[in-house]
Amino acid sequence: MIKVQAEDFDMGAELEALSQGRQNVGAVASFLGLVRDVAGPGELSAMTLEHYPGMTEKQLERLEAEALERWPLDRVLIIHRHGRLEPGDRIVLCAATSAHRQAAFEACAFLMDWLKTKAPFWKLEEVGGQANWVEAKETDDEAAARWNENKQH
Amino acid sequence: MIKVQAEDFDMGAELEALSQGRQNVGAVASFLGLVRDVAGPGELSAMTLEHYPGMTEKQLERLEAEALERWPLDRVLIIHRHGRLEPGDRIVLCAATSAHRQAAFEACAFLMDWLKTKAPFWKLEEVGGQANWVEAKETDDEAAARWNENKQH
Amino acid sequence: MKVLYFAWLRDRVGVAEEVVDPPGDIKTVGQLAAWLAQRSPGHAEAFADPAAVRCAVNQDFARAEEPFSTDDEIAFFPPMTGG
Amino acid sequence: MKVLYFAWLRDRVGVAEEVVDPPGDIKTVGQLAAWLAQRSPGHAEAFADPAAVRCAVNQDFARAEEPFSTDDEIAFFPPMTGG
Repeated sequence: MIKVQAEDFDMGAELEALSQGRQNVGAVASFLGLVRDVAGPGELSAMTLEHYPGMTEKQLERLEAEALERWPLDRVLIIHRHGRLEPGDRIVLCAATSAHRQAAFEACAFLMDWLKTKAPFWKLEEVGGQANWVEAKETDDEAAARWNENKQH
Repeated sequence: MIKVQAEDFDMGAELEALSQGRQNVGAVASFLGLVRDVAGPGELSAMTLEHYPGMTEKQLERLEAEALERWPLDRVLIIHRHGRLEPGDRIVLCAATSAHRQAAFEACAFLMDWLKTKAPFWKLEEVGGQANWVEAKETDDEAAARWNENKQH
Repeated sequence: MKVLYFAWLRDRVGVAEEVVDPPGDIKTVGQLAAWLAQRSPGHAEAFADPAAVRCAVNQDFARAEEPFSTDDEIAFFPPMTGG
Repeated sequence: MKVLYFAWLRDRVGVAEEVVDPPGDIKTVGQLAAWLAQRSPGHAEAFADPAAVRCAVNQDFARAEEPFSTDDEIAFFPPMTGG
């Protein structure tokens, strides 16, 4: 399931719903991404997440399908927020459920690695009155490339 | 933080508390283990988790300390239930928080792999009126051995 | 045809989307980017480093050599930084 | 001295704990296991496969060659299956 939204989400309720009534689900691996206080203590900071409506949903649905094809999963959940966020705010939740823990763990790490490089989101950081677009990290490309043995999309 | 308890837990509240007020935590990786319905649809089944009180807490605290030493983490959480559980019931929750996602993911997988082989818990499965002790899996030993470059106990 | 811009590409171009009418010999998205770069100093700045520009055609990633038609939704943006 | 049993070792021995008084030449937990095995048919069955028996001394894992004193808390149990 894919959700792209400005609103916050209830992680407990979302994860609970994933395994509700699924009696062969033994493993729920999840990852929650939060806004870090990049300015350090005392200084005010915030972040605005811009995205490309339509393309975001399309790419995340493709990512979900890819994970379901690669691992023996029951379900996949990706929630990604956009708009203005402050330190400590939730940004993203990824989860994968499976009968076995290894598949759930691997799929969850895969979702995050791909999300970083394939989902059309851009972070604008505000620190001390200055707004700067966050630069893409090479380490994120490398992390995503780990999974890229086969051709993607 | 280590909790060994018969009672159920609120995963959302537990994970929320982990990152509450920690402004340099960008990543919360977690794993929830649930009782699977080993009997298949229609048949009643349940499980009783026995443990060694005292030793369990001692080993889990050691495991927590080991994870905090190996990765740049903020916090570690391990909750493990004991007693009688039914399909769909929560058994175990592991979580690791960090500034960065890779450390959180790896530490969480490490916690689960070690927990399977180093925490004194034993599963008694009831299927169709028969109670059987679950046998340890070689794959669990192999998974734990992945982390065993240095000496462990 | 409509072209969309996101993040710092939009900031430099100055608009989130615009309607343009490229000549018929502009057939790939790479050629389109080079042609757009000539429209204003802001456009020139936005497209100055082709390695820092990503493109999507109808919401799918597209390489510079990918052809497009004037019915397509074309978007230019920097490398993604979500997650 | 007190010995604890868990899971199917307890089922076979028949008690969760017992007080025993091993002779002085029993110095390691492996020797203790072999001596306990002679106490009853249930004990013999519990300790029949040494590879399937784990031991803890004062709540730390111990190998067969590990010495113990009569003040220690000794426990025998099968390989763990938690998580």
